[in-house]
Amino acid sequence: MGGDFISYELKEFKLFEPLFRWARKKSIWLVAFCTGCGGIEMPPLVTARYDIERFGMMPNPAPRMADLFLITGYVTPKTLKRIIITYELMPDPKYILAHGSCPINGGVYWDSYNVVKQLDKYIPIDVAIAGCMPRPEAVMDGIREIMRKIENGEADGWRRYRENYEWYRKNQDELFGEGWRERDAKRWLAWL
Amino acid sequence: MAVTDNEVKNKVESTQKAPQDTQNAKPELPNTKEGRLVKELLEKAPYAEGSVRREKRIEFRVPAERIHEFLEIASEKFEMLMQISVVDWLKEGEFELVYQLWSVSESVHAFVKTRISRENAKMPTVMDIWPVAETYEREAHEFFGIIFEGNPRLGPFILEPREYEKHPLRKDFNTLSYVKTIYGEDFDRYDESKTNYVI
Amino acid sequence: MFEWKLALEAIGMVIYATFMGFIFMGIERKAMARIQRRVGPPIYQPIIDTLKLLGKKESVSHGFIYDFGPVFALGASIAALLFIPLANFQLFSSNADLIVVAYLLEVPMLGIMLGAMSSGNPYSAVGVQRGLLTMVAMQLPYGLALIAIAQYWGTFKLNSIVALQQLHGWSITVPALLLAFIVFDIVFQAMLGLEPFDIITAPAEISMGPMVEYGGKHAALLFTQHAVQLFAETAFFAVLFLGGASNLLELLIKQIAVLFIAIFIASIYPRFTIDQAAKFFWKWPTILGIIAVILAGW
Amino acid sequence: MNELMIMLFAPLIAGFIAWALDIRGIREIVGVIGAAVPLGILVKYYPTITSKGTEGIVQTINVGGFHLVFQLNTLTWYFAVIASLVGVAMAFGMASTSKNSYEWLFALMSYTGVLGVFLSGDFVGFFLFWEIMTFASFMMVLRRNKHESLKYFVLSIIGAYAMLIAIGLLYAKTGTLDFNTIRQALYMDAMIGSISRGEMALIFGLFVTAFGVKAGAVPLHVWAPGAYSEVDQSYTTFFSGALSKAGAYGFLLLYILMGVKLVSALGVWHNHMLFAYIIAWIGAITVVVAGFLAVLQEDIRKLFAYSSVSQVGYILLGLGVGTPLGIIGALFHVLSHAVFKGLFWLVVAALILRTGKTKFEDFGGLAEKMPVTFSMALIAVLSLAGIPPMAGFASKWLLYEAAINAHMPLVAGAIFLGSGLAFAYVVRFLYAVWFGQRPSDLEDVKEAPLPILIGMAVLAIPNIVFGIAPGLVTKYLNGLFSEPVVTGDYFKLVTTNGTYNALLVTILLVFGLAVAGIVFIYGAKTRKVPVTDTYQSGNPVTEDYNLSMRRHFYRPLAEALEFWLRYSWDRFYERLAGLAEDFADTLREGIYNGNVQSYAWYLAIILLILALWGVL
Repeated sequence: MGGDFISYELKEFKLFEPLFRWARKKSIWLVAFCTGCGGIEMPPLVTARYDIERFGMMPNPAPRMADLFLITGYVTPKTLKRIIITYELMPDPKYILAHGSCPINGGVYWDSYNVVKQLDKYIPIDVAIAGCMPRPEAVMDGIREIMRKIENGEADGWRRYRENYEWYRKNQDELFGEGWRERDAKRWLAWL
Repeated sequence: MAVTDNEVKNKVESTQKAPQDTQNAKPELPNTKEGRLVKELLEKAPYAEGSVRREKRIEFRVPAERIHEFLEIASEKFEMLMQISVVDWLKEGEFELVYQLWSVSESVHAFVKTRISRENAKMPTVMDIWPVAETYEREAHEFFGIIFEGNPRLGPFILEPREYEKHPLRKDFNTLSYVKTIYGEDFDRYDESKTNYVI
Repeated sequence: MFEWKLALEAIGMVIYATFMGFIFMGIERKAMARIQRRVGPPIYQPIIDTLKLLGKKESVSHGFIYDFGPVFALGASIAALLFIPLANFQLFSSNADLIVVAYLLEVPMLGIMLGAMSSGNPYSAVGVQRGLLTMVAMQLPYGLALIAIAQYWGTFKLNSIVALQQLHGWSITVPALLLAFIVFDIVFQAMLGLEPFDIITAPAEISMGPMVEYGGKHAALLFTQHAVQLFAETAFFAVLFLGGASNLLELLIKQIAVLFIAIFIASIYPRFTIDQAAKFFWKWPTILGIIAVILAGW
Repeated sequence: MNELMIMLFAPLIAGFIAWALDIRGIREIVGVIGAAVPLGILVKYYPTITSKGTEGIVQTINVGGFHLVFQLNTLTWYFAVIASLVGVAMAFGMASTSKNSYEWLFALMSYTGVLGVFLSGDFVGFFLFWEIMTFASFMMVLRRNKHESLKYFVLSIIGAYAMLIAIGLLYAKTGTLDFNTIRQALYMDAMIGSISRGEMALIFGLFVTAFGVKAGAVPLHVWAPGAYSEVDQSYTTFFSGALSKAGAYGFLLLYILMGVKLVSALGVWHNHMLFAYIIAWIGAITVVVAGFLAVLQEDIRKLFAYSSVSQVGYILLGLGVGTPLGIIGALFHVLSHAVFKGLFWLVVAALILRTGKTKFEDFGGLAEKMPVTFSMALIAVLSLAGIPPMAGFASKWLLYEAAINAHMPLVAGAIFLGSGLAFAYVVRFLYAVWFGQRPSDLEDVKEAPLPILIGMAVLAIPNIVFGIAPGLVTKYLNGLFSEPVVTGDYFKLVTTNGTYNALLVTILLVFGLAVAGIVFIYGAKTRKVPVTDTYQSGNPVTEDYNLSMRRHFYRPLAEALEFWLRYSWDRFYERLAGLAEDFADTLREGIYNGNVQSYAWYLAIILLILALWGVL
């Protein structure tokens, strides 16, 4: 996976870049993938009271079409495997919004054997919002923050992930052990 | 869910223990539906002690070697086995297994408790009464290391391969040192002693 | 020999149709939001979405057929559009008739299926299966409605149907064709993949159905195709039942009216499962269609 | 004039030579030449046929007291060319798939049989070649599967006897066996009415069963799936491509010989000719029933067998409409079906030759391994599904026009449903065989051998050529009728109230593809991704997962239809066969019980009856 990934040259459309940035800002699609305890905070966002669709945002179940990945709450190693795979499936300008303190330093489960202490080691986080679990207003504030970053080009989590992919890959393999994808897939084969 | 049960049981257990020791005679049972149920079961199983905690909630304390027999008797009335939760009494060196039963007909909740020693804890399986017990026993085995004879699939269940056979929910499992070995340098809380946690 | 005027007209009409198609999709999302008392996205939101998808810096492909699918679908939609008489632009409609346009409107389905199948994703396989079954189920009522029209007006040419409707009044004024109108409206709901029949891309069940593997510019192609298809199908509906139009504005009003019927039905009904949809299509719409056909032939 | 004879018997002679020589290399060459000779001669006759009008060339030979007449006019030339085109493709196909000379002998014998059926001008030759054709195809099926061949044999025998009785009745009434004289006699008889209505209905019924068996109309289609799939698949190209057309030709013969008489005898119902209306409804039911059965099949050969039965249903439907436009639509569909179905059967032959598998669940992901066969299959798929630039659509369009103009709406509805089903089972074939995950044992599959690819090319080119320029066929078919039915130039079909400009549709499709291609190239660079890199809701995926749904692809449809699927024609015929056997057993115990006295008694009784009848 890593080999050809780096040599890919980014086709920078200089002329249309401001137009695309505006379009990316105005239409962010969420991956419908809720990790941890914050998942239940997502539905209020699409209801009549908060309605993120005003900003052109739409929950989208397919990662291939999505841009924003909401990490809502603590991340266990098992979920982190799914997050990494889904994140790598998403096409390129992609952003991550982390909820609460658990993704930053393990939060309440700081000493639990089963929670990833620092998510930023494994996937690049663009914006982190406070609150255990943040209310929809806080999530909307986070989304506005992401929009501001996209507008002036700071939201470059995906570029960081691509440029130092080796480092991220090393941390992941360190946590899960080398070749964890095949091993995990073989383990699930018994169930199919 | 095992973790939360643990604290709740501790507090309830300690408060409830005090009054029972004072009147060592059998506490008289209120003649409500629950009381009659307990009386009925106690006649069939004299070795057990039963009490009514509150409306819709009754408790039994059964010695470990007679647990299977008692559960067979209880299963006529209590059709569903809701959960097998385990309490780790480190100081007394015992595990306390709580079989939570639910009777659909009388809509009453029964807690059947037994005590077994912590070292190489062994229990007969109850899969022959309630097949669903297989999952609860696998979980109890994975997190506490209790071996249930007769359960065919006691092996790895939910946890990551790294934590197999480590039985992480035991009281003597030192999570702090384990986490330090795995997450190493980015684990930034340095206070060793467990008394004053720094969050 | 090559009529430049016709060529320019055609290209202009394709651009106009794509733009209006996106606006229709925007209206669709906005109306559904307003019905749920939400503010809803701006009308031109689909244009922004397509721009964003086109602006993606990377797009994944599962082989030649995977790329060929959406391209073929968009091509077929554009071809279908150019055979429908749009208001005062006759374009190429003198060279094709009812049956050719009806089939050309179904060809994009094959393009999407081709692409979805070659992506090797189980969700898209289930989406393809459901899409085909819906298409099979709706084929009979769809055919019966078209036959009723062809039989009543006695001709297949679309522009002569429009002319006859200008003379004798719209198709829906005729009782037989009113039944055909109802049948075609139900089938129209399934062709657009709107609520009661959106089994094809059931968002919760099989994450976007056939489109699950499409990202970046492939998804942009599919969005443009859906826009052109929406415009073409609403125009086809207006031409057949609401008597065509003398100018584009009148056509636009009729198209939006037809769209709102579909939106109102879509925002009320839950989703059918696939065999319920098949049974439903072969029960009521087919019976109505048979009655319409017999009445039209009388 | 003996070229007619050369053309007729060339395949048979080539078959014998190939069977006698039985050397791997030479046998194929002889077979291919034998198959190509008729096509060559027929093409040579094209100018004479188009210039001479409908009565064409007549050749008479008398063999053993029988006076056989062979005629080559516009209609018979059309059918003969289609049969020989499919025959050549079959020969190329068999060059790579047939293992022994036994199959060459009987394949080419059935080829002669079909040509004989089309060219014969009188009932003697017609029946003779009809039997050769049936016998040869029965021997092909017999070699592989006894049960299926028995089923095919019994039904063909029923058809043959029905035709024999009908010919006998006609001979009794008209005194001749030659087609032209019968036509005049029945034409005259339409006014006089000497043949009663009941007799005419009986003759019509017998002919319908005879030709219905060969064409595979619904009640009599039971043999088709078994026979088509139990034979070497490249022979099925000819079996379903040309032999089923003999049945359709038979129905057309009914129109030519006794059309007027049937109308006067059986009358008219809601201004449709009653006998034509019956044929139309047989066709419609065949289209729908065989279409639904084809969609639910698990075996690749069974799917295309039922699809062939369904497509022949279209032809019967076209003939049943009765108007000149309907007949032209049916004849065009004869050509397009022979071409795209032949292509499908060659693709299936290549698949079975290379993978040795026939069930859908064993296939998968062959698009990369057999690219040429895949592109041929794609052409066939587009044509069968009726996608505008292909021949399949042109013929289907004509059928729609005819059915709706003739005020037969429900029959047109059956065409709509049938084409929807065709679309469904064709895409199912595409998905199950060419896309999705490749099972591990298909890794070393190579491309199909060259001869069969040539055969596919022979059948793919007409698909595209007649798709883009359908006028070629309709202009030729207009010759059948006095005034041209389908006007318009080579690329545009103009009927009384509908037009279809095939070239313009193709140009606009290309224009649309160009616009979409520009949008596609404009986007970011694409990165090829292996099959394992798919969204499986986050789970890691490896090669040995089976991610593609190849079994029971249309289970929901089966659930929606389970009320109708309880009844099956096969079980009905099995029970019928069982009844017949029991009856025969009881008869055997009863009469032939072996003791001589009862035989003596039977003799006495028969003599007594004859005496009373006054014969003695």
